[in-house]
Amino acid sequence: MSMLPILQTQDPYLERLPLLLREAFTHYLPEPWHTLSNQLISIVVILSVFGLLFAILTLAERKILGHVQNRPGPNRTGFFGMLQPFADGIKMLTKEDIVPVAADHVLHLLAPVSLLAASILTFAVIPYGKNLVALDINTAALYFFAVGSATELSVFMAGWSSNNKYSLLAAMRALAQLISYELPLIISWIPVVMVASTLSLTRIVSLQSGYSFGVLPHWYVFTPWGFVAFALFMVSALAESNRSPFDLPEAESELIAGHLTEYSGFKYALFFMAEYFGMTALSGMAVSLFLGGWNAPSPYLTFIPSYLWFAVKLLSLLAGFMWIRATFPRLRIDQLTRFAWKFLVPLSLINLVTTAFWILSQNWGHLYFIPRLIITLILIVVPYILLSKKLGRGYAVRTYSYAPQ
Amino acid sequence: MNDQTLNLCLLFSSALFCIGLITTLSRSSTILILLGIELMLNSANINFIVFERTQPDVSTSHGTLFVLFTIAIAASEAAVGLALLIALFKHQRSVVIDEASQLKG
Amino acid sequence: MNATLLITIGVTLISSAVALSLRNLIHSVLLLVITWIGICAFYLIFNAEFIAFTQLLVYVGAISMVALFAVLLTRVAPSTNQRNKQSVTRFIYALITGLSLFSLMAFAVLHTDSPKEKVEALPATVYSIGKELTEEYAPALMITGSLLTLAILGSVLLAAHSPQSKENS
Amino acid sequence: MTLSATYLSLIPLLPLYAAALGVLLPKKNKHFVSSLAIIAMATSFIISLFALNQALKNTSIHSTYNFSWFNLGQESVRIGILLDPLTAFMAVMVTFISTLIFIFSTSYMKEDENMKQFFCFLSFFASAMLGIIISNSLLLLFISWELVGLASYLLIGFWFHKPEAAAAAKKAFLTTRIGDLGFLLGILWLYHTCGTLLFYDHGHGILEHHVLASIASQATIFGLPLVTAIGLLIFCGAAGKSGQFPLHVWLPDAMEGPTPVSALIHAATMVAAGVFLIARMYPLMQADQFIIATPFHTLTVIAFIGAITALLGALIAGSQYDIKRVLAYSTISQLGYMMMALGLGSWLAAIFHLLTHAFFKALLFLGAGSVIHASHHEQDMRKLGGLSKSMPITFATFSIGMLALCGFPFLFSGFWSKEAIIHAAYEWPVSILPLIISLIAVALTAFYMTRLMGEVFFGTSRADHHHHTHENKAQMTVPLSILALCAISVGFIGTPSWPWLQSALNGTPVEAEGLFKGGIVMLGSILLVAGGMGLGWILYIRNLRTNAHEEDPLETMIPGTFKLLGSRLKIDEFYTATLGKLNTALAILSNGLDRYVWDLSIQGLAKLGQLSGSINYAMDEEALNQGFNVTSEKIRQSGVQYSKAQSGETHGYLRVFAITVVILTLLIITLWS
Repeated sequence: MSMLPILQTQDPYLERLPLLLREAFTHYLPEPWHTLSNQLISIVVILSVFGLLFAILTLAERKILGHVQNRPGPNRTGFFGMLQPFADGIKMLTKEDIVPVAADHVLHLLAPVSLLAASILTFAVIPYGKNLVALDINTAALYFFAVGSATELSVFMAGWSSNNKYSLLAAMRALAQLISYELPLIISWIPVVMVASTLSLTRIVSLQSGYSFGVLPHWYVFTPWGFVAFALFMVSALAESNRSPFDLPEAESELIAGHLTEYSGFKYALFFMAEYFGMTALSGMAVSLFLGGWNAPSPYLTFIPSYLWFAVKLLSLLAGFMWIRATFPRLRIDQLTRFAWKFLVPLSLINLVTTAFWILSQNWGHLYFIPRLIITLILIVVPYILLSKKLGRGYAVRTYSYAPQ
Repeated sequence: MNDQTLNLCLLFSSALFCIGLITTLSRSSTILILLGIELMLNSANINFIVFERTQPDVSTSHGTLFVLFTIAIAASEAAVGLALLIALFKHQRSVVIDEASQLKG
Repeated sequence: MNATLLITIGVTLISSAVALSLRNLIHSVLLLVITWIGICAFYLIFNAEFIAFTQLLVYVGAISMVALFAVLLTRVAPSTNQRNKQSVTRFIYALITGLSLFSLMAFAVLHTDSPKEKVEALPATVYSIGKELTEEYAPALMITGSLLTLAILGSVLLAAHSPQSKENS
Repeated sequence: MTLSATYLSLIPLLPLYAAALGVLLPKKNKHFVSSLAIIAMATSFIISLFALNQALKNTSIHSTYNFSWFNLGQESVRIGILLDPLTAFMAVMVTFISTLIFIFSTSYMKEDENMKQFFCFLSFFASAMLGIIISNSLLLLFISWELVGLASYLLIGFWFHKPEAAAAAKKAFLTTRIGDLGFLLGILWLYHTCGTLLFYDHGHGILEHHVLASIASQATIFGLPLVTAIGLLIFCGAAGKSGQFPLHVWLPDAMEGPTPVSALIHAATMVAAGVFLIARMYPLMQADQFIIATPFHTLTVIAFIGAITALLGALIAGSQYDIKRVLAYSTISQLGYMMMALGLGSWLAAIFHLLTHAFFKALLFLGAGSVIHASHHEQDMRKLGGLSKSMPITFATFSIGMLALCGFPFLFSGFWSKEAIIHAAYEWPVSILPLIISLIAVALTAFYMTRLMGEVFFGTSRADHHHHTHENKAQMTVPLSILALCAISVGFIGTPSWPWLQSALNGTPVEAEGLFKGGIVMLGSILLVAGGMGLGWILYIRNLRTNAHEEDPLETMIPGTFKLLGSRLKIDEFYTATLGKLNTALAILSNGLDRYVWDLSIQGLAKLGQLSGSINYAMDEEALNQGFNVTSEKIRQSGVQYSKAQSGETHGYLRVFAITVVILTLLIITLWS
């Protein structure tokens, strides 16, 4: 946890628990080592928590998919299949790690490592609790997405180093998807920055702490532009982490395993871990940007500690991811890119306009609240309808006819 | 931030600049030449940031702004350069720069 | 502070030198990524965060990707890779000019007396950069924006020129 | 009724409009044109009467109306019209006589096919003549002067199909042109000296005292005062137009034109224009009188020339056989009289004689016209004769005219005007010669007129094919009788006892002496007239000529001089001999000059051009091009060398670039520190 000048004593005990624990460990060490130990403790905690979360997620995913498809999912290993992740882990470790002879060994190894490194680095800036943030820098959001964009390199390395046409082509397609969705991803959270006029996440979360009319929390998602930005962010986050409708790169029905064909054993597991880490990092970002981070939904529930609220929101989002994976069919590469460039990018740009209008018309006074609302709604709905109509034009529904006419 | 570090940084940026220059001058593949140019641009940016730190009043962050604009322009330059490269490749089937000499006198 | 500075400088210099001397293009581009990261670290040392992460985003995320794609799209049979005599002489010439330039700059740097009052300037916060960009340098921002869009459109046009016209030409 | 300037300008303009309209209309409605011309002339006559009435109200003032004709930058050329007694009288005389002659010529020219054109020319001439009379500026006067010359050319050469008529018209035009040249020089000199050509311009006019005083003092070359020189030049014009001694040769030949033309132009108006001009410019002519140190005064020159012409005209008239030639020479001698009167100092007598002469000379010419018309265009006296019985009215009017011309005492106008001139000659201090010449001329005039009467009207008709001549219709006889009436009555307005005309013209009343003021001189002239008539009667009427080929009695008496006079003193031959030769010599000279001097020099220049061209070509071809080729070749070589630098190898470029940067910075550092 970052060095906090003073502990807010008036916070409830549970709220201050993690910091107290940390203090317990570090106050033995001499002064200069104090910050270093704090940093090390926060790193260890983050890695262990999210490592565990990865394991649970793999299980939860398979269980949810199963139940959605009216089947129980893994329940043999342990109580209700609880030990399944460990079983998978052991399987991955014991599997032989095959590396193609003509492959570029250095890059072949480096690809999963750099991917994992990049996705772990993104956890540094997400505020888990009131004072629980590993790195509180005032360009946190920019850092998050700068590091996030490094993942593409590793995908390319994976595709290239396996010296296999399929994997190279799959890597190119995966890159196309990643790059196409990186644009709407970044543009979609710019409205938050416009409103909060700061890049540091802790500041943004603290801005969302108030409650209007006692009931409605000041989360950005409840503002018209915020909701649109949240939706866009989630969709592009889905694509960015190769999940659900956009999981073309490592889909079974596609080019074998996409750019991961030549990977097996532990490197393959690393790729999956990196993917889940990316997913959790992005949803953590979504939570802190739009769902008010560690803020409680209503004033009466503030006694529950902030990091719990963060955990609840995070898990609900992850459940949403899995739910979407279970329900939506896969998109073709051209539909995917067209959807990004012709739908998401324009909508996010227009959302910038709506937020600008929202900010400028802020002090119109109560009398004008309704026309202000109406205008923003128009600015949102009209382009949505036009673009969606335009998106579908010229493409007939695809009909498959197996039997010869 | 004393004299010694300042000189060190300046030496660092000039070294980086010369490496970029040497690559552009020696490598035959156009991509590396372009990357060499990117390197030279970056060395210039380093200088900007270093000098901005030593500047007494920081009310106007001209250094940072300048670097921002240089990065933007370097990015667009790289994009156009590589596009040209691809177009050239379509035409002459090779990336080696010496072959693109139809215009010589 | 000095140690980290020295390390970053060392890493960047070595990585760039090695990157630009490799024969295999992909390796050199990826090694160059390390140089960019080194430079980003250099900026962080001078706590210019915004610049560091922009640099990271632009160079590592975008430019190296474009370079890699360029390498992919212009792959040629590896026959002409051997180091012929002509490129060696060229390298020597390049080395000479580069070193003479470096010695000139080093001479200049070492012999100029740096400005007297070297107060540790406060880093420019994101807010001040944003304010300045949108107020004083708004036109410059607009121009760079349009420049970037134009550059992208241009490069797309250039690169996406349909190959079949080449066949029949 | 004050006559405004527009009405005054209408007098010349009406006949001009009639002429213009006439020209536009087709040939067939010639009667309409002729009546139009007559009406126009009549209205002009009435307006002139009004003008006379107004002028006589206050005879001393010259009411002028000046306007600027056109302006050249700041300068503006001003012309104007003038109304004073002189203008009024002349206008009345000209319009009255023109109207009568128009009426006369309607019948005279009836069978001529382009009669319409004839009337257009006539009215054009009348308007030009009136233009001279009313003009207040020498410029406007000169313009109308030239138009009058043109009209006389057109009218003399009216029957252009007759070669003699065409030659006569050319001759008339050229000789008057010579006079006009002098006139133009005079005008230009005058304009140069006093800056304006207006006669009366509120004190600034050339005829006003202030300007004349300034001119008079200036002297010119040969010691001749400026005013005399200008006066003489202007007199040249007058001499040319009025047929004075050196330039009179054209007047007898002008008789080739139809008789009404001769009557109007060569009797009354045009020839009188010269006299009118001198009368109009009289103050200028007199200006040099008070200068002593001059070889001669303008007026003395005019007087002597007038006298010579009078004598000359009278002598030659006696020896002519053609009626119109006789009358022409008589006109020359009468004009000589008028010029002499002007020269003698009394321009009033000259104008008086001009007016009276206009009437009876027009009468005589019209009489001759009706005689010729009746005898089918026969003009030779020897073939006429015995017309007094067949043409009683013409005979009566003609005899009145003859008596008026000879100056039959007391009853006829010719006597009074001639008396006034002789009286002036008598009083002339300079010399006695004009008096003697005028008296001799009086006798001679009486003699040739009676000769004419005898030959034409008395005796028996000597026509070739014998046919019966009868009197003409009223259109011709009525004008004759009116003119005869005037020939008698006009004289009375200027008699010494009642000098109404003189005082009107002079502005200040002239005191009246008794009828016999002249005394001895008048008696002498009466005797001379009687002698002349008696001699004429003896030679021509007593023993009448019986056949056409009979020799003239005078010829028998003095054959040599008679033949000399018959051939017009050989002045024409003299002219052709001297001037003609001079002209041909000049032509030959200029032709030679043109062919051999100018032509050769231009050809020389052309050759020079050719030569330089060839030199240029040679120099250019050998020297320049070769040199140029060599240099351009060298440039091309260096170009090739330089292009090698563009080796297409980018590294090379960058290397050069980097090295130059290094060198430059080194330079800056070394130079700077």
